[in-house]
Amino acid sequence: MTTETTTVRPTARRILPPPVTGQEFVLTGVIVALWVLLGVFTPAFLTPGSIQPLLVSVAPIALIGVGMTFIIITAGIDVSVGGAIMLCAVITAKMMVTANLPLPLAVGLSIAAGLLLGLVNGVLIAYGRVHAIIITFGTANLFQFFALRVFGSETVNGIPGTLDVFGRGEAGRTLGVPHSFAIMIVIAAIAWWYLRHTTGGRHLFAIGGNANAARLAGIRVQPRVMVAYAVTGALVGLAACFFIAAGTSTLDQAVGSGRELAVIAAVVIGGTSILGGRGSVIGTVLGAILVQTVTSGVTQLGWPSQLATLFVGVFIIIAVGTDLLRQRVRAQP
Amino acid sequence: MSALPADETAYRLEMRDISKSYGGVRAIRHADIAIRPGTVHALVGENGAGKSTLIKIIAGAEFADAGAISFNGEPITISSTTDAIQLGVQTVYQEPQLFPELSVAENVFVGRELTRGVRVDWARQADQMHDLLATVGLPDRISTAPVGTLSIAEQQQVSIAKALAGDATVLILDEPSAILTDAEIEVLFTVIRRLTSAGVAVIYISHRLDELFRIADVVTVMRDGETITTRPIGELSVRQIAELMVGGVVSESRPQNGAATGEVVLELDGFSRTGRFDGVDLTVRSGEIVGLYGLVGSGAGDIASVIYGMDKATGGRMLVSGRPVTVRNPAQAKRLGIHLLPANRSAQGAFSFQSIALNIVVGELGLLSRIPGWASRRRERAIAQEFIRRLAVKTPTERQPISAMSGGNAQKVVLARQLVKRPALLVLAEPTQGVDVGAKEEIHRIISGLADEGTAVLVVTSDLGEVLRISDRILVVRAGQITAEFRPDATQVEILAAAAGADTPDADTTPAPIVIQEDQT
Amino acid sequence: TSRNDAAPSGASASGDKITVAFVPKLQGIPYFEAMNAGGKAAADELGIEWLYQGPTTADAAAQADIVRSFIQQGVDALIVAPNDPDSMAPLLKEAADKGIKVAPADTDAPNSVREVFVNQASVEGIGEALTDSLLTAMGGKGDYAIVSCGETAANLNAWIDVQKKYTASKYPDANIVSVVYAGEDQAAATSMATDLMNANPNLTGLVGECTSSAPGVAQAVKDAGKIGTVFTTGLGTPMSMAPYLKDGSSIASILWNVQNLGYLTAWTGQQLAEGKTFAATNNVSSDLPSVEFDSASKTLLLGPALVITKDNVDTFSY
Amino acid sequence: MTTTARPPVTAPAKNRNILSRGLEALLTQRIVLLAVLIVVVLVVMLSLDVGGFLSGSYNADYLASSLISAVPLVLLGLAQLLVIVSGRGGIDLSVGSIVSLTGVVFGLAYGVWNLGFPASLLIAVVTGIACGAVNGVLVAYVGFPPLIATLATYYAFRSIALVVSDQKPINSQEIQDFYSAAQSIELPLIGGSLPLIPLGIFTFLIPSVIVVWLVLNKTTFGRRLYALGTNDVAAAWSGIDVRANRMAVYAISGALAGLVAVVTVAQFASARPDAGTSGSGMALPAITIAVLGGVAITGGIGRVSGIVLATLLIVWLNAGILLALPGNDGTQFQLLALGLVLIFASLLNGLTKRKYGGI
Ligand SMILES: Nc1ncnc2c1ncn2[C@@H]1O[C@H](COP(=O)(O)OP(=O)(O)OP(=O)(O)O)[C@@H](O)[C@H]1O
Ligand SMILES: Nc1ncnc2c1ncn2[C@@H]1O[C@H](COP(=O)(O)OP(=O)(O)OP(=O)(O)O)[C@@H](O)[C@H]1O
Ligand SMILES: [Mg+2]
Ligand SMILES: [Mg+2]
Repeated sequence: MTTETTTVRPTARRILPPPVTGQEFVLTGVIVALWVLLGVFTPAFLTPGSIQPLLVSVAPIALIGVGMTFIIITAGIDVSVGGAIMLCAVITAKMMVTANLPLPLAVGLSIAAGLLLGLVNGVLIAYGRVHAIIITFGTANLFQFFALRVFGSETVNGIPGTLDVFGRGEAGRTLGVPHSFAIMIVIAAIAWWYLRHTTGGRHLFAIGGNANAARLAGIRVQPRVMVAYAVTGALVGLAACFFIAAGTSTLDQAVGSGRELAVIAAVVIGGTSILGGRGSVIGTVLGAILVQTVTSGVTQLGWPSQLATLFVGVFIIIAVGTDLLRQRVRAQP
Repeated sequence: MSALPADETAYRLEMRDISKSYGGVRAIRHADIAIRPGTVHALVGENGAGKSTLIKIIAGAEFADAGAISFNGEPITISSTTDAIQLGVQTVYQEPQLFPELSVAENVFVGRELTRGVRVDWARQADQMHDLLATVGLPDRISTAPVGTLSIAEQQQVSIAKALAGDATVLILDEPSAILTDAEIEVLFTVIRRLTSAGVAVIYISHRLDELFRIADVVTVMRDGETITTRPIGELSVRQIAELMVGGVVSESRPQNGAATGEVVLELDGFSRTGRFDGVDLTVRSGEIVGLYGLVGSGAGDIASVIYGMDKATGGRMLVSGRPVTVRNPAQAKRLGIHLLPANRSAQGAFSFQSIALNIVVGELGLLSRIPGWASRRRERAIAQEFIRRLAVKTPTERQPISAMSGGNAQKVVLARQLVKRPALLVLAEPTQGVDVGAKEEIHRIISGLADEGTAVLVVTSDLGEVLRISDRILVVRAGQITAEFRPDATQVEILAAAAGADTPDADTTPAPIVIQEDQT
Repeated sequence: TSRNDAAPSGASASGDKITVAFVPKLQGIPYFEAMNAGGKAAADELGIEWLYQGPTTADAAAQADIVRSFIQQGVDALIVAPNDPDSMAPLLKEAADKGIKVAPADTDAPNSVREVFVNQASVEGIGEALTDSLLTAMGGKGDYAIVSCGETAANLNAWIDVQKKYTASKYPDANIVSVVYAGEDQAAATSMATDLMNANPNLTGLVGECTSSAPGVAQAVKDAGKIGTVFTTGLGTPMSMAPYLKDGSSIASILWNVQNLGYLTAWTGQQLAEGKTFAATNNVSSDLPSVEFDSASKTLLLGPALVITKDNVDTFSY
Repeated sequence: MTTTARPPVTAPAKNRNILSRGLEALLTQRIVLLAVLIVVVLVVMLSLDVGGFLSGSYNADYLASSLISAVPLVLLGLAQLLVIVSGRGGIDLSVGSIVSLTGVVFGLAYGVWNLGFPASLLIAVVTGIACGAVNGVLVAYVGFPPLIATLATYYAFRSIALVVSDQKPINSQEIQDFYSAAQSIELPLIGGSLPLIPLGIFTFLIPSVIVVWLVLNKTTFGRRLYALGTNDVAAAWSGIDVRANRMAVYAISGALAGLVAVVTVAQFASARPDAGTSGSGMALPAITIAVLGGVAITGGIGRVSGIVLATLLIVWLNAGILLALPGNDGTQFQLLALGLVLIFASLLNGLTKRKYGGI
């Protein structure tokens, strides 16, 4: 075998898809365009007082979105995150009120609770041989039930400000950046790196692309799948703290409701294929920012707030539509 | 029954008394096989004999119900693919098991990534990629392409590269040559020889018996899930192997079919599809069987899909019974009396968990009632029963799902679908691929019967024995063009030479494939 | 079948005690749980049985299932706080046909067969009190916005109408710039309130129209550091509003004594079940010595709206 | 996702007795399992009733009257059955929004423009079809994954419904009188000895069930649907127009949502712009009913009887729980029961299918 050769060797960069995909450029462009337009029509939009709360609202959705991206890359889905948020939030808030937990304990408790719920999903899905959407429809009901039991027909009142560091007021910001958003970005960056550069991450893509081939290649499919749900659970736990911090001093049963669709919307707008095998957390973060921009923008423009979801729907179609179109064009030659 | 050599300690891998059932199907029965390091051990047998199942057990992809395995003399259990890979068992499966969205380079290393800490060491992988690709004869630039964009043959080569990426102690190749060209097979043989000289044990499965004599040292013959015999290849001839495989004397009679003089049903005139085939002229007459022979990737299959309207023609004319037509979709093709049996039974033919009855009538639902849009189940069953009888499909009832049938029977069901309404022109793409000898003969008989009744038949196949056996005329397709026409009394060497592009058949470089056939000795 | 041997075959429609059932819009929120507490207290004092069962989502269909189950249980009086008054009307008729006394509380079902409506405060009373308390703080002029909840909630929309009209007539220099809908979601209410403040730099007032948006808007003002420049008011329950009333991010919460409303509801059920009629002024309990009954609109009125401020907020336990 | 585990192997039993056959059917066939569960629920509830543990009588009247909530569930469950059977990840998250939007349109037509019932019904169904066709075009012709297409239209239609109606329910006198269409009635002739049954069962549910059953089982469209849901590539090679047929399924789903809108307007005597989206919405319960009813999420498998039985199970179970558990517990334990039934039914069938070598 001759090793002396002049041909261009495949470089690491070229083995992988580009670090930022076309879809992500499109999304960034759309978001920039929206921000500029909103800045022109409502001058207050591009001020810290407006952007900071926007980022605070983005943080929990994007954070769960990171986990959901893992799951959807493996060709699964988790529609139970709404119920899981509710359960984590109520346990944490209640413990904070009754035991006046310090910050690390409160966050630790919430993450542990989320991890446990994620594990329940993960075990049932990976080992139960039932499609993820069915299992998580079921567990969504269970989580909601347990959350309502913990609520015990009351709201949780007088939640102390322990969690304010996650983005409330001056204590919640460093250099103007809300901490919850910063934490989300750090976690998303780690997740991006994990998905792109570690065996575990690459295996998730392999599993979503062809689960049987992954098994034949010696990948332990079931533990990996289980971990994707468990990680999402843990992120839900952290996000529940963000939700508590972003709410008032009272926690009611509405917390978490309908968030599963918001998270899934962010993920699919971000270009992750619902069929598995392809996706990115950068896109998910951008997707979450886009949805929140649209919602805030509609309110700030003084348009009827009922229109916000119409625009969210239209943006999903545009974002996923361009992605489909690009793939089709790429497949042409 | 076991004819294994006596020196057992020298075996790399040894399997004793292995059995395996799928539900009620006994895929493997008391099989024995033992492989020495540094040898190529061929595994042969008819379709469904259990070859793939046996090697899947070695690879940890399936689990034996009974039996013992030992590795370098140590008894072991292989309970997952990971176990097998850790022993150095590397497998190239019959169907490439790859990840379409990932690049070639990633595919090669999935499951055995080179790492630095937790991070995948892309640079080192890239380095090794270069050598691996050179070894299997693929260009360097391919390593960044998503596997989904490659041809089947390239995917097969990627699978081989993938198997070579690990440190193999046992290399399993399940029909690697079925979809490779001769040049590619030569490269593969070079690789195999290099590996065996380094002490790797190679298990090689193939239906091309001739090539075994060039690469294999030992051959094990399987029949009905049993290992019939294991012998040094030098002790056997092709004919002996074939007879061991089928368990009797091989005799196939060529169905008689007079030269057709019927009217022209299909005429192609300068027919083209950019990038696939170009300037194809052919005619098929009523009552005639025309064989369209080409190697995988020659474009023969594309001609069939365009005739049927699955793809669009980009040039030339197509005439059906003398009238020029443009076929836009299969529904229109069927209105013109053109029916097609697709090449890939599981992907394009079978509705797996639906009943045999639905699988038969699905193409002609209009026949199920006089009321348009209505479908009578009674009529559906009646039609299905009729075809089950006519084609001698082995099934207890027409309500069984097609997924529960053996390959040959499933193929008959898909074929029956094309006959529910009598076709004027029947296009058959690889009609007996993956079908064993008995069923193959029956399918051939059915095809000649149809021609006798006046149907024009175009058989698109890459099976040389088949094309010689049933065609009235043979057209050879190479690189998207029809390069030669033969009568059925042509020799295999002539036809293969035309298909592979050699000007003069040369027995040294293009050995005549030896197919089980009467005139062979 | 047992259709004709009528309703109270249920094993536990407990003998001779009168049963009064109440169906809230939604379970587990302080407002209705406080009504439940008041109803329970009344039951003990009045010697009746009080049943309470609410849906887990504020949904007319889920509520209908519960109403149907109470009809089946053969309660004596059935009182509902309807999510959708029109959709409750036919069910109430069905109950009345089976001899059950029916009435709405909290939210009227004017098109129903009701014999009485247990009203916490008049629509005008609430709308005007909200407007007055906010505009007093705003100095009688300026821009304000409303963060409402469900888009279709009938009572909220009725109050908003009053607020619009009353503001236009009484405070000509004041102006409602926007009405937005946040659902029952506190976080959404907070972020919408923030967006409204950003979009309207001159905004000096915010109204949180329901118990989830009242603390939400106050929180937004607090987070934006605009206590003292943007004033908020709303319909919030005392305990959830207490921190905001104390730090000044909320001026006042307009409500009524919800436990008393629960008490009145239970009492009304008993009166209906016993076939009694209502006098113009009724002595219900020591806390409710003179509840007025308007026979034209068939409405029992708890009393004037209650203004909860930082001074009296600690006297409530819900 | 399903991953392949070590397959247990059983020897084929030739002469199995009725008992073991029944057990196999119970474990592998969802229809049988559901039927048994319904019987279990009825028996348990009736014995609780006899034992005096229920706050009301769990009798035929109650069961019959609780069926009113079965009408929208069954209709939308059938809609999900059709789209899920059509394969390629078929699902319709937008049905609730279509109900809202179509309900508003029906409310306007019937209650405001006074077009009369037949014309208004037609308009409602046509609106539903139009909404469904939007999904159909996106899924079948543009190539959107169904989950994404219908998530987008779920958001969009919901918003349009609120805007069109100015977020106010339409409740003119005509609409209020329209409640008669949802009332319970006595059956003619034999009805005197039977419980009153909600009219919607006869006017909407039974006809829809029959029509969908006929469509799936007795028409060429139904045969094509199962085929293309099983393998759409093979369907294309068999000359089936895959895109047109798949598009049609989403349009039919929209039509069924249109019918549900009319039922809902009748049942609630008002046309609410959030009728199908308030609370947890109508789509998720419908999908839950479909998967509980044994519709395979991967397409090609699903039966009308599964939808009907799953609905009966859930409706009667929920109705019983309300009587058994007073107070807020009742509605909370409904969530628990639904979650457990869903998970155990699918796990059981998933795990045992391998053992008995089903599909
Ligand atoms: N997953 C499966 N489920 C049920 N039966 C199976 C399965 N895989 C293989 N079989 C059956 O086991 C038998 C042996 O199959 P196997 O694939 O090992 O044959 P083979 O010798 O490799 O044939 P070929 O030459 O066609 O590749 C056949 O009867 C086949 O139908
Ligand atoms: N994948 C499968 N799943 C379930 N049953 C199967 C499967 N494959 C085969 N069988 C059953 O096992 C029987 C024997 O299979 P096998 O492949 O040996 O058939 P065969 O006799 O070789 O038929 P043919 O000549 O048509 O290939 C079949 O008739 C079929 O009922
Ligand atoms: Mg066979
Ligand atoms: Mg094989």
